[in-house]
Amino acid sequence: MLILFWILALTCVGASIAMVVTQNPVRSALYLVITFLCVAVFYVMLSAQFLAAVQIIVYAGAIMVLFLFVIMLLNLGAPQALRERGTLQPFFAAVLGTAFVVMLLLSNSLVALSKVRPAAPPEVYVPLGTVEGIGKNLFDPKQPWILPFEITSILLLVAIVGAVIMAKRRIQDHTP
Amino acid sequence: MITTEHYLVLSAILFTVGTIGVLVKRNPIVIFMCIELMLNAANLTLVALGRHFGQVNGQMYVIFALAVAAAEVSVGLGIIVAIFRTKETINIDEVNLMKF
Amino acid sequence: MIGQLAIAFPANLGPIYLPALVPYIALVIWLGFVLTILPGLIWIERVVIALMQDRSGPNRVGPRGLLQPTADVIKLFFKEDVLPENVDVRIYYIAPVIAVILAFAACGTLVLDAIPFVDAEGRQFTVPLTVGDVNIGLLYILAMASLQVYGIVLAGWASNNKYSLLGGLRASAQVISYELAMGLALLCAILMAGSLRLGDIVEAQATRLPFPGAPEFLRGSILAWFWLGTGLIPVVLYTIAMVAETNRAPFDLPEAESELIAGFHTEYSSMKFAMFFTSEYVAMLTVSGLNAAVFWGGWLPPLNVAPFTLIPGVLWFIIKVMMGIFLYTWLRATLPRLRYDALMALGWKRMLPLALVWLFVLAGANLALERRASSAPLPTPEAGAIVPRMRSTGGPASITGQPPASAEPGPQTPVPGSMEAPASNGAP
Amino acid sequence: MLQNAWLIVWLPLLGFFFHAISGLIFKDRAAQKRVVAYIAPGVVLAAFLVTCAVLPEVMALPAHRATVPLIPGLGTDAPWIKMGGFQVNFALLLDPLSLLMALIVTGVGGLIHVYATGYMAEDPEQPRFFTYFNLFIFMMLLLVMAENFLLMFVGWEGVGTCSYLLISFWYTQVENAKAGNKAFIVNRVGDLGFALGMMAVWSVFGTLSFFTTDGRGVLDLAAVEGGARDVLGNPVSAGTLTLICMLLFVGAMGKSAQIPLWVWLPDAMAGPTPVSALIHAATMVTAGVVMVTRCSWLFVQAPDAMQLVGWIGIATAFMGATIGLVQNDIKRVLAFSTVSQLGYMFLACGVGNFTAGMFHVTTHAFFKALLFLGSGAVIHSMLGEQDMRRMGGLRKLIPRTWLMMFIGTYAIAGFPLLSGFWSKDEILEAALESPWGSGPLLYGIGLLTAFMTAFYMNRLMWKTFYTEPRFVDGQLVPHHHSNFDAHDGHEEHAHAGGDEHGHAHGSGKVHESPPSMMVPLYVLAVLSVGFGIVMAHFTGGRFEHFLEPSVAPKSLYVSALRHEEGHAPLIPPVVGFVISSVVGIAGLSLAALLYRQKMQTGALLPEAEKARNPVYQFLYNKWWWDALYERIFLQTGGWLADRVLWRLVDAGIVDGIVNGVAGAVGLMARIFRRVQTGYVRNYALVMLLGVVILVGGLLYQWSKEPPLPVRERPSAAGVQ
Repeated sequence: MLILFWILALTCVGASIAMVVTQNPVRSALYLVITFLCVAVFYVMLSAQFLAAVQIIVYAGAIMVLFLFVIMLLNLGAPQALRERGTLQPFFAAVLGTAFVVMLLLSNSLVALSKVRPAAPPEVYVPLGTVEGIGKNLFDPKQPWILPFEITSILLLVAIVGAVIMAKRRIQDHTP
Repeated sequence: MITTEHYLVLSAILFTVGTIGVLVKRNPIVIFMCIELMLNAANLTLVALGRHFGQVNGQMYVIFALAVAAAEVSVGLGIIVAIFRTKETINIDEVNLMKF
Repeated sequence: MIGQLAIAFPANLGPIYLPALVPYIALVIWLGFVLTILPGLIWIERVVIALMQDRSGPNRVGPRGLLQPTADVIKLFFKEDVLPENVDVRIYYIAPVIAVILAFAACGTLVLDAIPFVDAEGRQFTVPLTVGDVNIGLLYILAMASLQVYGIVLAGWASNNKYSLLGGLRASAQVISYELAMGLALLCAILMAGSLRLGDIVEAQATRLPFPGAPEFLRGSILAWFWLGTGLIPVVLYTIAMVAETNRAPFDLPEAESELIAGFHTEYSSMKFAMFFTSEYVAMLTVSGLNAAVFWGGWLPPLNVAPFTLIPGVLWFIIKVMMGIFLYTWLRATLPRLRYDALMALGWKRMLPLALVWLFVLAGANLALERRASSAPLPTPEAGAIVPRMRSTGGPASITGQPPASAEPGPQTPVPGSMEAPASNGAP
Repeated sequence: MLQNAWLIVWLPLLGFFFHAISGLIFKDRAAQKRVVAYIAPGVVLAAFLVTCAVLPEVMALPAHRATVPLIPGLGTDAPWIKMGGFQVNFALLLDPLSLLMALIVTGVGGLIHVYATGYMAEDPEQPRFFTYFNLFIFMMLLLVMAENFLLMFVGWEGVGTCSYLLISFWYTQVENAKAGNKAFIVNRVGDLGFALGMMAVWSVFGTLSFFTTDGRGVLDLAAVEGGARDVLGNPVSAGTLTLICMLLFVGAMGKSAQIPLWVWLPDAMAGPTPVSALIHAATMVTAGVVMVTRCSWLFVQAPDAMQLVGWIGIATAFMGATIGLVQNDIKRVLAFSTVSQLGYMFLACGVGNFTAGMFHVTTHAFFKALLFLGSGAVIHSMLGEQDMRRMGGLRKLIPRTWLMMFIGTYAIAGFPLLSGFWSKDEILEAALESPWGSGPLLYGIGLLTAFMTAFYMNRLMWKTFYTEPRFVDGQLVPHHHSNFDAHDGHEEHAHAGGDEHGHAHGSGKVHESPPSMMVPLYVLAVLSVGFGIVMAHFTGGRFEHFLEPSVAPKSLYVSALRHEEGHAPLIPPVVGFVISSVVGIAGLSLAALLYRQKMQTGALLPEAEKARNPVYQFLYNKWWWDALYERIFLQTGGWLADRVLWRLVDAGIVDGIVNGVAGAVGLMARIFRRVQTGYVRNYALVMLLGVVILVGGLLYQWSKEPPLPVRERPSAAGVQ
């Protein structure tokens, strides 16, 4: 398992770095899909099967397709279109990013989670990630998730309306 | 033996990569992708910690984060399309009305 | 089940734990079937269309043109592999690979049959005959189906060809649109079965009465299957969506010859074209298999009477899949291609609302039935229609090939505050 | 009836509301005026009757005092303002002082209302006039009957407002509007003093009520045996009381036209004559006296303040009299006489004889109202002419009016046995025995003032009635006091269903006033003649005893001054009577003697002589007070406002600071706006910087103390 983890982790990080480095948005999107798929596998390894499926369906299947769709629609694929100019921004970003990740790693090792609290045994967490476990919890009146769930539905509705309004071509734009 | 810390470190690295991407890229679509990556890193943390503590809350958060991310992407891409329609470019450095 | 004969295989044959071998058996059966049938499918399609259009069809290579597919394959193998100019080479090459891999990955989880076993203590249990039995089976298939669009989109984009690009765009929009209706139609069946696992869905149909108070011999018959059980509308919606999802006529806009030459695979030739070809037909098999499993009783015989029960379940399943393929052909021969806006309007404005409304109606009806059932004097766990039937082999254990007994307590373990016993769900 | 005492206040208020909306009720202006002319005096006289009914009930009470609710149906503790320990109630205080004033206000006021129905009959805006008039009566009643300082202040401000509105009633003439403004603005100065005094009272006594049932009212505390106590029970220092009293007296100065705030009163004569009679002679200007009397328990314990009151009073009396000697406008003469008489009243208060002051308030209300109304009748007869230089010989033409004026003149001049004589004599007597000394000086000035009063009043009579007419009867040009021009006024008049004397106006002839104007004169004349002798002589000092429950006893004042009581008077009362009588008669006689020789011109000095005579100019120009104020306040203040406050402070400093800050911000913004590159990436970079600093700080914190307690990891808890 550990070997699998390392392979996936390196793939994941490598793909994400490649996503940032490459100049081609389509390739960026593909690398991101790889990252997402790796994360989905991590979910499976963390016994969150439902999330893994949703991750693939929503992120890889819908969101990234949407990205690709927009990239192709706007024909932004030409690599030279948005060439980066030389500024100090990447340098500072790299420095700060390094500092940030170093600090995050430090904080992880500092908190030493497994020393603070022992990990839960598998028989506790394994049922949680199934569709049944998620669903029962999500709609359990004793749990606080129903209201957020409903609000999320409203949020999605708003997003749909907003996206339609935003992307819709206004008629008066073309009348002289 | 994969401990929770493995996942935490991994997500920290992914998050930072996403952050740097947001900072250095000029293509708003790619910036969006980097934000998605950051979200995923956070989600991974949540799931890992949820497993660590044997709680379902982590996964719940991720479900909501997914929904929010979907909404964000749809609206964000709508904005990008609108910007492209008016400015004929989406270079984020040319969308700079928020300045002196 | 292997027929409906009351045969049960011993679970332990000497040192070998037989159920652990089931996925490999399924792999052999399924791969064999798919790889064999693929060329045949092309022949079938051409012949059927020819018959429908009152012409001869293939008749030169072999008897009745039976060897025609073989000739086609050989031709494809030996054709020149054209690499157009200014393509994004890596993506150009990887796109058909993605398509074909994902197509096969999706069809792997289709459940062909349920194998009965009996263990040393004499307890009977069944193991689904499938390559990978996951507890989110349907979701998995949907996920793979949604990923398949990448192959098309990337091919269209990488070809550096306007027709290809437009084909790819059309494909992505179309697949995203129809996935929704497809998922909602499937949800209706999931609602009835209470499980995402394909085997469970089929077994839910097997133990179902067509209507309350129906004679017992109709239990699990063709009338009890979900095509009728969910009220006909989901199966119609699913069938339309499945055709659109695989970009077949009359929804074959991504490769509309009259407008886009050949759409996303205009620039592909030789083996790469063959890969697309393969992926398309495998996808057809997959969605047809899903149709058969979810709405048409999977491996179940139409009636639990002698002549039908003698035929093995695998065969029934394959028969149903082939009927789906026939439907594809029939549609292609009959219907003209849709206009693009009509396609979108159908998907978003007709099918999606209808599916949504029907899902609500079905959920309400089920809830009412459950109420009535739970108010009955002696409620049994099977009384409610959406009582989930969890299989004993739960968790990721079955994926990793470990004995199912190790994860036995999994799904049924109550987690404080998070799960309740199913029967108490509807109790006031 | 006691519980219905709110009617006294409410009747005029209802009248006010009725008049205010009468224009909506009556479409016909003539009908409106007719109804208003009945309602307006009616409510005031009704209030008078209620007061008369309440009076014996109050006097029957053991304490001669009652507190009744102002809002019917609510208790006396119905709060108007309630904030923490600060509570002001809607309540009326009924005691001899307030009831006396209520009687004067409603009685004299009612008579003047009746008079005004005749006087204002021709004015098209008569309903508006009565609206203000009724409101004034309400406010005045509120002032005199208030249970606490704040409610009194409401009335105080209310009468000021009505005064302003009525002075500038004919606002189309700009002098009238200016006079109204002057009255209002000068009164503000006094009101500020009153307000400050009120705050001081509250801060010391913790309440604003005069009397409370639990003995915690201001005057309850002030009347404590052995000196005033504050809210905590500690003795109040004389200095504090002096401050309070002086502040309150500043208010009284403004309202009662004392030096130095007297300048508004003569100008206030710009209003219609009933206004001058009611507000600026009989009632409102006495409000200061009433207030000082009401606070007599405070004043008697502040000897310095008393002394100030006394000196201001005598100085005002003297000054008013001197100026009155030379005025030509008939109403102005009366106005300065009012100033002078008010000075007498304060003199009485200052020497501690508050009852004498109130007595003079009462008698003055009668004869000054009589005089003003009589002069109004003269003016009416003369078709609006006010200048005495163009009068003369009116005795034959309007004999009844002459008789009224004659009675009034002799009453104010202190002719023996008339009411003015009694009250003035009482004041002079008290001044002679001034507790703080200077008695003879005060007495002397007082006598001189009385002499001058008699002189200028008889001068008025001679100039108006006895000398040869200096106009041609039948060719008088009407002075129309109206906001509308003559035609409008006559048309209105004609529509009003004219009585005969409307035609007299048209013919330009001098004519006697209508009965509605004369009847109030008769009543007031009777009171002017008889009131003093009845109250002061026949009933043996009844008036003094009547007011006793409301006024601080003289003994308290004397004890505050550590004087011994009961020393023999400097002159016996009989001698005082004689001296007063002689002085009054002398003044009258001197005027008669002098003017008998100038029957033709009606003037002692020729006009050319007047212009050269510095003394005459000094007096005629009111001691140069207005010029002084102009120099001090208008010019200096104008310079201060223009050069200092506006150009230097406002434009220079304030605007400078504001503009400077804005400019500095702008400058900084020009520098710092470079930070706002417009590149979102840059902003995000700064955000990341912040996050790094934040996380770094947290880590540093955690490195010293871990956020969670570290526990031993149990065995075999790993994952897979």
